[in-house]
Amino acid sequence: MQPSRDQLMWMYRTMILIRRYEERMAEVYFEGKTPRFDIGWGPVPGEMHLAAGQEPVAVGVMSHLGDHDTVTGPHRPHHLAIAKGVNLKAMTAEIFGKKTGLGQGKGGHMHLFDVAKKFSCSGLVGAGFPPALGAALAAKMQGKNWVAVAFAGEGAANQGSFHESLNLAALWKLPVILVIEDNSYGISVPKAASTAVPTNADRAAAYGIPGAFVPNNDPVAVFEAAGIAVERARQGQGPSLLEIKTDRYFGHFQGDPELYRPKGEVDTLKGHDPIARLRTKLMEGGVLSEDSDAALRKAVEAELEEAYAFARNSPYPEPTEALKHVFV
Amino acid sequence: MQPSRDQLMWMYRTMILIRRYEERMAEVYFEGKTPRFDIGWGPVPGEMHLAAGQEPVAVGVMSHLGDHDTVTGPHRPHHLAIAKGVNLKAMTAEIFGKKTGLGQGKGGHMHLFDVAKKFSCSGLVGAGFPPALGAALAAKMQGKNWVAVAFAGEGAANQGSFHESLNLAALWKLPVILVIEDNSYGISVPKAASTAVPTNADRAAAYGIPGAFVPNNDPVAVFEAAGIAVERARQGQGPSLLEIKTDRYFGHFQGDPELYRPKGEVDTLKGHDPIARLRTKLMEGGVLSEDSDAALRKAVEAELEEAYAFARNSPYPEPTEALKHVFV
Amino acid sequence: MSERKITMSKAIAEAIDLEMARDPKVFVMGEDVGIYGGIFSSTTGLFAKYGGDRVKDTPISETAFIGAATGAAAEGMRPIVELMFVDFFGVCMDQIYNHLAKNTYMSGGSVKLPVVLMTAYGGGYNDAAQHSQSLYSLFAHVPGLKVVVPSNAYDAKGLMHTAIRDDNPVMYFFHKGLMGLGWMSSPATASTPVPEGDYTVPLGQAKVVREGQDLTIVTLGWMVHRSLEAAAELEKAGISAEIIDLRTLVPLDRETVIKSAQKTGRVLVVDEDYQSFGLSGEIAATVAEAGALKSFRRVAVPDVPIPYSRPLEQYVLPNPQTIAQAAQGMLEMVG
Amino acid sequence: MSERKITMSKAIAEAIDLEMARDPKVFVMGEDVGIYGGIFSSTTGLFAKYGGDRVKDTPISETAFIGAATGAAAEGMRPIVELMFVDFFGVCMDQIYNHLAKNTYMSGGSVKLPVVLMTAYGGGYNDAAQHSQSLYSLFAHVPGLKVVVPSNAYDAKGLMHTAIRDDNPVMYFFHKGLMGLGWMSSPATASTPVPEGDYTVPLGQAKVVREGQDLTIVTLGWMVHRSLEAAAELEKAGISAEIIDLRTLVPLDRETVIKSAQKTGRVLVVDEDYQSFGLSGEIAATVAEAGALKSFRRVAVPDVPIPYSRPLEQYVLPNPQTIAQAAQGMLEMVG
Ligand SMILES: Cc1ncc(C[n+]2csc(CCOP(=O)(O)OP(=O)(O)O)c2C)c(N)n1
Ligand SMILES: Cc1ncc(C[n+]2csc(CCOP(=O)(O)OP(=O)(O)O)c2C)c(N)n1
Ligand SMILES: [Mg+2]
Ligand SMILES: [Mg+2]
Repeated sequence: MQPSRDQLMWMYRTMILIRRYEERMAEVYFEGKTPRFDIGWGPVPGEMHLAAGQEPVAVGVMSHLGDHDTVTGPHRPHHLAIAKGVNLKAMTAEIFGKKTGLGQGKGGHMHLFDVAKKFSCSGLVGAGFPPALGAALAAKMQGKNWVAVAFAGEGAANQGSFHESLNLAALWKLPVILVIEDNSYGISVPKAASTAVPTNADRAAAYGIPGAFVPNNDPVAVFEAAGIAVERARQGQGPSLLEIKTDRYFGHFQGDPELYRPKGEVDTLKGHDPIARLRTKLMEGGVLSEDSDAALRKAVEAELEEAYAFARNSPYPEPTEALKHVFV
Repeated sequence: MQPSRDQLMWMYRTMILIRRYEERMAEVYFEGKTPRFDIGWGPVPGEMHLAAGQEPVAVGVMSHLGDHDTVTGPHRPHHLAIAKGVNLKAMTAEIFGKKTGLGQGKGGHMHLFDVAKKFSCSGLVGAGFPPALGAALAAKMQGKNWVAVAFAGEGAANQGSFHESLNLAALWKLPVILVIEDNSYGISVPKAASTAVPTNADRAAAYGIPGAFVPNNDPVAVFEAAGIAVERARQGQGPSLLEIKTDRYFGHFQGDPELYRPKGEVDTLKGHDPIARLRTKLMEGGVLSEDSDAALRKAVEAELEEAYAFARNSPYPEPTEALKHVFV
Repeated sequence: MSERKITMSKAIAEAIDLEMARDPKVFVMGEDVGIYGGIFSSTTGLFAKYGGDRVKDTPISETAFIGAATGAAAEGMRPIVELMFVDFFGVCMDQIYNHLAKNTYMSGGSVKLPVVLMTAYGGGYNDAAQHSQSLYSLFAHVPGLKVVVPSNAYDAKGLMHTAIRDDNPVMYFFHKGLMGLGWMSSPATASTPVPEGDYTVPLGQAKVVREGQDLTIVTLGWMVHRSLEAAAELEKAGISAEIIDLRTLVPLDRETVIKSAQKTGRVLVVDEDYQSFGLSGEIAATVAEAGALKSFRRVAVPDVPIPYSRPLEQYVLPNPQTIAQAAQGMLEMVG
Repeated sequence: MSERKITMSKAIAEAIDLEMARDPKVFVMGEDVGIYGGIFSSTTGLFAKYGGDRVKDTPISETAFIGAATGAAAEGMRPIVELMFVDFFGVCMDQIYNHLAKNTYMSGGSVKLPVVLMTAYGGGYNDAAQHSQSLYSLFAHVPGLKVVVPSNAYDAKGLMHTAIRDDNPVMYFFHKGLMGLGWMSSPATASTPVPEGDYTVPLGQAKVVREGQDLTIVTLGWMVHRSLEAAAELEKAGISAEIIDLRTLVPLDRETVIKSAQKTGRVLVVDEDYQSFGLSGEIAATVAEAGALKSFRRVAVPDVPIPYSRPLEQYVLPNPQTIAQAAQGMLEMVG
């Protein structure tokens, strides 16, 4: 399955939107935290896990999903939320802790819930697999051909929930796909020090389901692999497991000293920037021109500007609202 | 690796000891529970999970282990404890809740701890894997060539701990062996309704370690497969995973109505009784005669008699002893 | 109220049955809930009636299937999921308390999770340290879960109806020894007349199951019955005990407790859970904050794991004698 | 006491270092405890000194590596294992509370498990509902674990020495905001003079960190510092607050609490954990059982998950103002 021209352009634009969103967030995050960095200060406090470099995973998979399909994400969720179509203003406002945010400021960056877009995420590693199974089960019980996709890092594949979920999904032939984003690290721990096999795709054999490894951080390759898995799931043939090699350009979280990372590694990674590579390809294919690229980037900046301005200008919740919403 | 004559005789005798232990326990368990069955009544109250039929797993593996090697068992532990050489009197006294028991009556049948024999077990499904890793790690750190073996049912292989433990064991090349006893059921749920692949041995591929499936509930076949795994572990080559097809002659626990079990299934299984099969083999090989068999069985009965009498005649702990041993 | 008397297990299964019949979104998942009918008969008959699609046996993968309940509920289903023994919560607590319990809050109320997580608790039949715990106060401590602990068949059915219809996660604890199983002793008072149709018992309303003047016994579950026995003994000694069956811990009916404490001046908590950092403390704090705590005692498991051996287990579980003794001790105290 | 002032994180790492140097059986396992030195710097420098064999980075498999600690301890090792945030306990609680906590008891005392399970707790820096919890009372509720919660560098080091040398499992909680990290605010009073050599602080001895006459504030961890601030404010209003730093929850130094309550007649618990069914209740019950509870209040997280947004989080966490207000309220009360 090859992406159409529209799909390619959507992937390209969305990757730029994600990248710029994250770069901007990195800047905003340090506001109020200079000269001394304090994690609790500034307009965006708390932990911040950015996904710049991991855009191909988000767009390659999300190309195949609609609003009815469910996505669960991990602690590093922005790229997935954006590609899933989560309301950018409400999402940004949530990250700013504002009343207008997706969770009225209660959730924050690791806890983005968009019911309309069927997106959610969690700060607990490996926790998104089981709920995705539940969404898939609900679809199946309701006779819908909706699918669910759970994303997680390669570190999460060593959490017990990964195994339990794959077994249950395979057993019940649930329309669910587990996507592992291998960005080489779980915080400071390299994959070789956490994972007994080279690729988690090999683990699909333990459940009798298809497993595919997508090297090279390439959105088109992800698109192809995900297309097969999503199609299978929609047709009632059960789950698949994908592992996608991708790259983390920032630290684990903002403020990470990254002492564990070989010097120059990030520069090398940026030499394979998937956005630049797709840009070249689109240019060569005549799908994109310098002008249309500039226009697109300008539109992206405007969209970002709007989202960040909305977040910044929105009011904080009243303190006593902390007492609401424990129950509906 | 073939068992020696002595090893064969040890396996044969130990299987008989286990079988008779369980049969006797089944009788004792119903004492005080007739005419009306009440789980809380009689000299042995609480849940009772018997392992008759599963003797080959215990003796085939334990043939290769010494006192320095660690074994962790599940809620169905008697066969393993007996084959590991756990003090039969103290074990039986524990099951009777007596002061002379392994745990002074505090543990009970699912919680047998024999420090001298490095045996322990737990009532939580899948819980024995991680501690076995710890024992293996301790051996490795102390420069010993001791190994650890964790036993669990096929139902336990779908618990997250199974996956986490195999990955960690493989990663750290720990001298540990995970042995899955496939007795076809997890309580009422048949393996096909719980496990997405035919055999858990296939799951070894997910960790890059050897996996072996031993069909046919045969102690010699278990001996051979376990020998290879134990040898590997002792030589520092890391963990293995074994799955052994075995049979559960009793219900999941005593009192199980077994409505889920096809009529006549147990009779069929008993047609392949591993003890009878080994007996024939030993007779044919001239290792065993009717007379020596009778003598052996008599000795076994005497040993059992002693253990059960010891348990029965031992005093209960004083009630206030309940307050002791929360901490050492 | 109908005169048909049934066991608590039958009452629970009946409520589930009625709810499954009225709402196709209700379904059941758990270990051995299918043909077996639930190890403690909480789902007896449902598999035969609704089949494996709506009464689903699961692998021993609590994290996966309880987490799946959360996910299915977020999509509009109303799962009832069984954790066989509450003692096993440790293998799946993250899905329960960081997700099922918190997603509603973290989403600013936009995510609704109508999940009933039912589970067996309690001891008294020598099942030892990993199969005899109560632990309800631990779930009551963590915000986001309603916690229900019925003491009899009538309440059990009505509370189950309410739990299933609630749009929030409800932990539903049943004591094994109250279920009226053929193979485990149950107090006679646990089986009660139960209407055949549906009815609800509200969450957050404690019940004064015995009126009295001299002291207030605050309790729940199995301990209601043991407290009633103790009260009968105390009566003979001229002591009049009021007994409050809390029925739910979240919401907690503090008002009923405080009112009774104000009346009697003495509060005795009888709890099958570990004593420290749990229910008994919460009752003390509640009454003290209201300025109504004059005299306070508790009878609970004395901060030890539940031992296996009969004399040991009997010693650590509250029983009519230890309850009555504690009550008498309070009456003898000056002040 | 030496005049060298160090942070709490340095104090913890130093205690571990000294114990590793004196006993080859001591080793460390956890996520990012190696080169990274622990996300909250609890193991800084140890990897460089002792290497990967004794300072082991683990996969994100808490059940496996915490369970492995139990297994290694049973074989004579003395593991120190880090659960990065206590909020994550739900993925591995079974290994902690059904095994590490119970095996000694179930074995009649024959199995010794010298494990230190250290973990970060607490909020105040907007890390939201799954990374800001306290939860220590939940571990104190379950028998078989000692529970340590230091409030400053001196205690942290001495308690760590004691914990490592204890033959029982010890849960060692450190508040992130007390560690003196370069990237998170810490109260100045958390860093203290600390001797360079080893010394022990006993488990089960609370410390009266401020003497007073009018009320007793019972607290621990970060809240000790906020209570001290409140006490300084109260002083200005002519109110003299005694402050007790519990230091350990198991064993709990009930005597010191009761003695102070008898003296002041008023008990205020300041707790960063959820309010209901936790520490504050246990203190009420303890003092009430001793007949010394005349007036009781608590300032704790009001039974909601920890919200992310700053004004919301600030609202639910006890702070010097809310503490002082609660104290003042008690003083104004009649009786
Ligand atoms: C159960 C659990 N354990 C530990 C953590 C702490 N933690 C947060 S992110 C992370 C690393 C995750 O690595 P990976 O899954 O590869 O995702 P990445 O950060 O690389 O996107 C860890 C250990 C957690 N949040 N949850
Ligand atoms: C974590 C956990 N979940 C559920 C149970 C209840 N339970 C006890 S034994 C059992 C079945 C175990 O099946 P298997 O592992 O195949 O062992 P077998 O009983 O067949 O020996 C179950 C579900 C438990 N003890 N622990
Ligand atoms: Mg990663
Ligand atoms: Mg089985």
